[in-house]
Amino acid sequence: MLMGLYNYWIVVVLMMVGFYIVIAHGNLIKKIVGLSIFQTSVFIFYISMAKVDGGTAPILADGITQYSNPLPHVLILTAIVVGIATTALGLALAVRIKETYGSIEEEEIQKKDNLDC
Amino acid sequence: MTLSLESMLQLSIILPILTTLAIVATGNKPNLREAVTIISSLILLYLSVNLYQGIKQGESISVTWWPLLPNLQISFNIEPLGMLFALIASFLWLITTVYSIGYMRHHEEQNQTQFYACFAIAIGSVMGIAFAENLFTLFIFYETLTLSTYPLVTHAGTEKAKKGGRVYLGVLLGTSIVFFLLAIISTWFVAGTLDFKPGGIFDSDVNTTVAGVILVLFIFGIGKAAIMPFHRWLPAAMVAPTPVSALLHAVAVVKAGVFTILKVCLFIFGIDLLSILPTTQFLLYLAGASVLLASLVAMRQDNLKARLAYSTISQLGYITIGALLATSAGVIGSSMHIATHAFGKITLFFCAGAILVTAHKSKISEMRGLGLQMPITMAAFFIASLSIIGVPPAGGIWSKWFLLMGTLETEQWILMVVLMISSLLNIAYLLPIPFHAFFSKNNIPFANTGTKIKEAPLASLIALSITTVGCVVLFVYPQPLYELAKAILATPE
Amino acid sequence: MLTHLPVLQVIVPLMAAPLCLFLTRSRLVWLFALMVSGLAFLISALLLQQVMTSGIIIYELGGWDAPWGIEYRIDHLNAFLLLIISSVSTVVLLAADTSIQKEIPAEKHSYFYILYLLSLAGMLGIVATGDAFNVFVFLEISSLSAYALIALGKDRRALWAAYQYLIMGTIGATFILIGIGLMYQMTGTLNMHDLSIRLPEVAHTRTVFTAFAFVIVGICLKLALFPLHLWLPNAYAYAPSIVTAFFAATATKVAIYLLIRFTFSVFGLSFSFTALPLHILFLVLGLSGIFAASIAAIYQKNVKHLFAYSSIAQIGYMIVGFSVSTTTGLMATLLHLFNHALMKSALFLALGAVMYRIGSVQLSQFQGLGRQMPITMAAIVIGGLSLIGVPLTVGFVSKWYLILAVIESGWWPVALLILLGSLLAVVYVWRIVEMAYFRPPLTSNENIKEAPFSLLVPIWILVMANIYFGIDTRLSIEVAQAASQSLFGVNP
Amino acid sequence: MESLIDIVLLAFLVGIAFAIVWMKDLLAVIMLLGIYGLLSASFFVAMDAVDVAFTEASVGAGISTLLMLVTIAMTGRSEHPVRHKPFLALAVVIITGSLLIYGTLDMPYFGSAQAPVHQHVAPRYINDSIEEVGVPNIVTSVLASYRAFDTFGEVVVIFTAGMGVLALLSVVRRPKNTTGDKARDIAKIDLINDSMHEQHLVLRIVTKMLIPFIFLYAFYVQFHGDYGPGGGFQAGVIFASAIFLYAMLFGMSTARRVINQSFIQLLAAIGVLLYGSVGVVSLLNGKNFFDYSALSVDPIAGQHLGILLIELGVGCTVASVMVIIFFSFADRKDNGQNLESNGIENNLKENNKK
Repeated sequence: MLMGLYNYWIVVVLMMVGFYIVIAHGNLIKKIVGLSIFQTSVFIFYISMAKVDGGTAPILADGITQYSNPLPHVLILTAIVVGIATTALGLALAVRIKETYGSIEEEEIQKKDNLDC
Repeated sequence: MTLSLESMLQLSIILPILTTLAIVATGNKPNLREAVTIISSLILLYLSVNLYQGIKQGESISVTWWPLLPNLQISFNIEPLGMLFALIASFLWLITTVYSIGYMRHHEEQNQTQFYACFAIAIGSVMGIAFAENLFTLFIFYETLTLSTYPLVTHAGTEKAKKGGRVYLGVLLGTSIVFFLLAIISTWFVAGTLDFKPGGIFDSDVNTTVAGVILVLFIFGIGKAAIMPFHRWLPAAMVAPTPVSALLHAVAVVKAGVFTILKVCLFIFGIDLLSILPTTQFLLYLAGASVLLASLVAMRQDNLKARLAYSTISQLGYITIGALLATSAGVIGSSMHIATHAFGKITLFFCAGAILVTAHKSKISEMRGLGLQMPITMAAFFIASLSIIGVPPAGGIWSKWFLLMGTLETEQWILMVVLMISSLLNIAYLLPIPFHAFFSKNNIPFANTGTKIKEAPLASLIALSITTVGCVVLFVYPQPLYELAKAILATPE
Repeated sequence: MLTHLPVLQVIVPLMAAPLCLFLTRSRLVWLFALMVSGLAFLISALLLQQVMTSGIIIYELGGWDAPWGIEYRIDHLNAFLLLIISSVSTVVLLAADTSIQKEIPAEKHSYFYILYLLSLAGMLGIVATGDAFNVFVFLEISSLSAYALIALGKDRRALWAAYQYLIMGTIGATFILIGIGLMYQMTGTLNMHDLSIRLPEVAHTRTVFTAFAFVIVGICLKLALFPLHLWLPNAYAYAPSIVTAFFAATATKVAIYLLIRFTFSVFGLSFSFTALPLHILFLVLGLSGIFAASIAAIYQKNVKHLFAYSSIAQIGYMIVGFSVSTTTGLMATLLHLFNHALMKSALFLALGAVMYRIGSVQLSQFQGLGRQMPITMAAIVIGGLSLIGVPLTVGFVSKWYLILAVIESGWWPVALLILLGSLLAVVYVWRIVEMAYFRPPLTSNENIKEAPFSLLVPIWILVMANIYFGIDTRLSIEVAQAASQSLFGVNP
Repeated sequence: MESLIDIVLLAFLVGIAFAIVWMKDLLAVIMLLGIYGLLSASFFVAMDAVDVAFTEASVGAGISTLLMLVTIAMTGRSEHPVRHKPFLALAVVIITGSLLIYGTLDMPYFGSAQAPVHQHVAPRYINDSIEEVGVPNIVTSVLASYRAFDTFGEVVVIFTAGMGVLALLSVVRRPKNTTGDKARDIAKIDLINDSMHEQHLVLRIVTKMLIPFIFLYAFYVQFHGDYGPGGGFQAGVIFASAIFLYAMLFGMSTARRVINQSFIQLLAAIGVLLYGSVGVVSLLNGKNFFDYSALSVDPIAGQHLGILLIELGVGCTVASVMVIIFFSFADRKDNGQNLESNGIENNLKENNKK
């Protein structure tokens, strides 16, 4: 069991580290970094499940019978693109927030918002 | 022009709404606008009388519109109780219109167009309530009535009007949404139908606890009947212009409330089921308490309209008691009381309004000696008071008589005593007003004006005279009213 | 072409979005977007009609049969949602040209329409698809465009709200992605229909349970279900009015759709409601949402905030209907889905008109507006009445079914609580009414006139729809009933 | 051996992730994130996911690091310490994590050929795709044909991000850009160019030589995706990175002169439209959307053509959106500095001092 699930457990730890950074840190850039780690870890999880012992990359070639599952690869290709799209947008927002609020720390922004109200 | 009775029925609901549009369209020309109002109220009265003739000849008149929800139609059917209510309402709308023209012009109120428009919608809703064939239809018009009268209540647009409107809407909308709607949906769930049927719609083996709870929900939910503790809206609504108060108290709102209670008791539960429900007795005492307490509070009010408002609460209790007694005498008494109280109370409010616009007085303590200045008004006030108290020569005595009979039949001694005491209290809080107006010459605040007669505007005066005559006619010639009331129970099963 | 309707439904707005870049003038872009949205509306109406007459429509993209390819699977539920989204979008777009003149700088107008169309296409795609991973992709299209659209708001707080929404939304989407991954791992398939066949075999495993939990939590984040609603009020309050009107009517609805789709169709009713105590969980969350959000709404100073909180409360009603999990309960949820879309789009659009004239939607600015903008205020009042659930408006219809569903299940106290919740709606709606009708106009607002015609028309189309569907309920009830019954496996 | 690599890589990843939690210097955090991306790309290679590894390396380690660096140049590079106690966050994370661990307990073991994922759906791709699609790279045939619609969605996502960034960051160009101003701009650019020549002469010359090769490589990846790892997405990123390199060394203004803003926007749109129109053509030929067999008499030839076209669309959109995003950020940065420190000249002086 240890060897069979070891990969997944590490992946869970990675995911949770990313998740923790997102919810616990106040710096907007750091949050996006956390989101990146969170998502990348999910990618690792998908790719792990596609692996077959003794398999090779799913590019057809003579003399190879065992291929890893190509479907998760396809899904994750898409997901990576989604990830970079989100990151780009998030960073753009952070830049604008810095310009208008003068800070990228959650607490300070909240404080300024409360003053506005 | 020969209209079928069915189309008359539909017309009597649609007409007021069309009137509203016409009023809005003619809003810039007051004369035209008021002519529209009067003409349409005349037509409405004509329609009601015709329908009444039809009913008397034993025709059954019913119309179904479209289903709002599956198996829940908006449909109408005329039975004697509804007819009675519709007749009173359409007649008094005409009178109130006449009265308010005098009142509003004299008082130079703003937004008169809005006033007349909402007034017309309110009457349309009342017609819908009166003719509703099922509880669902009734509920819809019940709510439109609440909403259309809200702008009337807050007509003045002042801070006080806002607060009054808040209570008005809060209580009426609140009770109807929380209790009434729940009661209706529960009934729908338990009985599978919401049609009004003589003898009720619940199965004979229905769980009496459930039915009892539903009954309580109904009585609480119908906030328009102003049973304590949900009576606060009535005094709060006194910020409205007087014609509105008259409408609320005598014609539309409170009568819609007690009418609904009667309908529910007779045609949803049925007399037989009602008498065995475990909660009926509790509700009877609650209504009794409402009668007595409201009378006591009324005595302490110096503002005339407030006193009349509490008097209304107390009188509504009578009607509720009559409905809950579940005997024929009680039912007859209740339905007759709807009529007699309507005439009596509307006269009283007309008088209060007349006093306000002419002498600018609203406090009872300031009305001493006013009888010399406004003899006709105060005389009308006197007669109407008699009707409310239940003394000849005014119609109130008949309905009170039947109510007492009802309590006797069912041996509800406590309630009988309550009714008696309350009548005594009525005397105590109503009669001193005309008495002081005519006979307290010593302490006249009008000394400088002398005894010069300065009566209310003519239109108002005519209106209040007609209703006063109505009170007397109901005493002298109560036969048609009695017949109609008796027919309610005689409807073929 | 009729057989290709399912894909056209999504493709038309999706491909129209890049085309907008070829148009130079913003007025042209608007007309084009409006046309496209109208076309989508037409397609959805045809689709609904097809589904109602001939049942489920399956469309295989790329000609590959499912589960190898991606399929679109249109049943009553999807068709209903497609209609709601595309119709609201069209009416709201009608007002866009005028409204954004004052809220978005001119050089960003074409981006606005592009993002709007993308968001529309994203939502339509989520609803139409029968493939779990495809849901994720389109979810991201609609979310990304939503973040950007919200950030276009005038106030700087719009940026902060958009950022918070981005974080919460991405967490939610990632949770859903994890859930889909776990499901895939246990079944080897991504097709929803195929999943529903293969999941029961492995339903007892802890992995499937975890997958279910992650999908549900992820959706609830998107749904703004209390207590995961924190991103919603600011996002709605500071977004441009048009965006708010569109999203308030559609975005959370799509999430509710996903919730229903996953619990009923993919995991199956018996699994969903036994694996997690969804009955009681959603009942409690729904009710607390109703009360907490309604009470919060009462204390708001900004009317957009007020209605945003009200939206959270209304989501509570839908969730209560869902938690009953009977045909009537689900029907109530679906009806409310439709009805709430009508109410909220009307209300937020009317607020857009106020914004257009006054430049603010603070409650204090509403003083005396009843006289100055009578037609707009009348729309707000009617929308508010609908929100309360007054008869002859759509709000009454859904409330009726909700109470009926609750009583059918014997949850009497819940019925009472739901009705008490409506009372809170009376309070917050009436605060606006009193402000508008019982105060003299502010001196600074003396010259305020009624909103322009181009705003009033769409507002009143929606208001009339509120009344029309409250009086003639055949269409909405028939569809909701058919959808609900088909989810329960009863043949309508 | 394989599992050893696996274990080492994962251990590295965990180490880096934790380091990121503690690091306060955002520059270091971002560099670590880049390494994280690179390591996970290596891990993907070990997992036989070469296409994914390629993409992750170019995106996770490349583009996103670059974007973050540009961002912190504008927002500042230090993070404030977390003041409030993170117990709630910790609790949420622990609960979520435990649930996931609980979920792993019934999972098929890692690498097991008996796992459902290898039994259902996937076998058809592996066994039949060569007859049905005719492309050796199974990932490409799934991506571009079986699940072409997902990929279309992906292109639209990236297009959406581009539009979103533009809507947020696009700098208003002043309309008073008269000829005189233009001349001044050109003069300014020349000024920068001169200074750059003095500073980064080697870099510039090397870059100039490199860029054609990068483009060539991009084209190779673009058109070789059928046979080996690669495809439109990776190619687009590589293509864009060549342009980044140019922009970084020759300055934004020069790059702007080469690549026109509205042109690049249209290019992004054209990519999406090209992709979509392949589907539309199959619709018009009476087949389902994205059914490439409708494109040619021979279904396999149709598949080839379809895949070629959509990969081209992907490449086109990805490259142009990447450029759009990078340019928007970089423009914003220049603009911000304009506001803060009286224009480029000041920067130049600073640079010269160094």
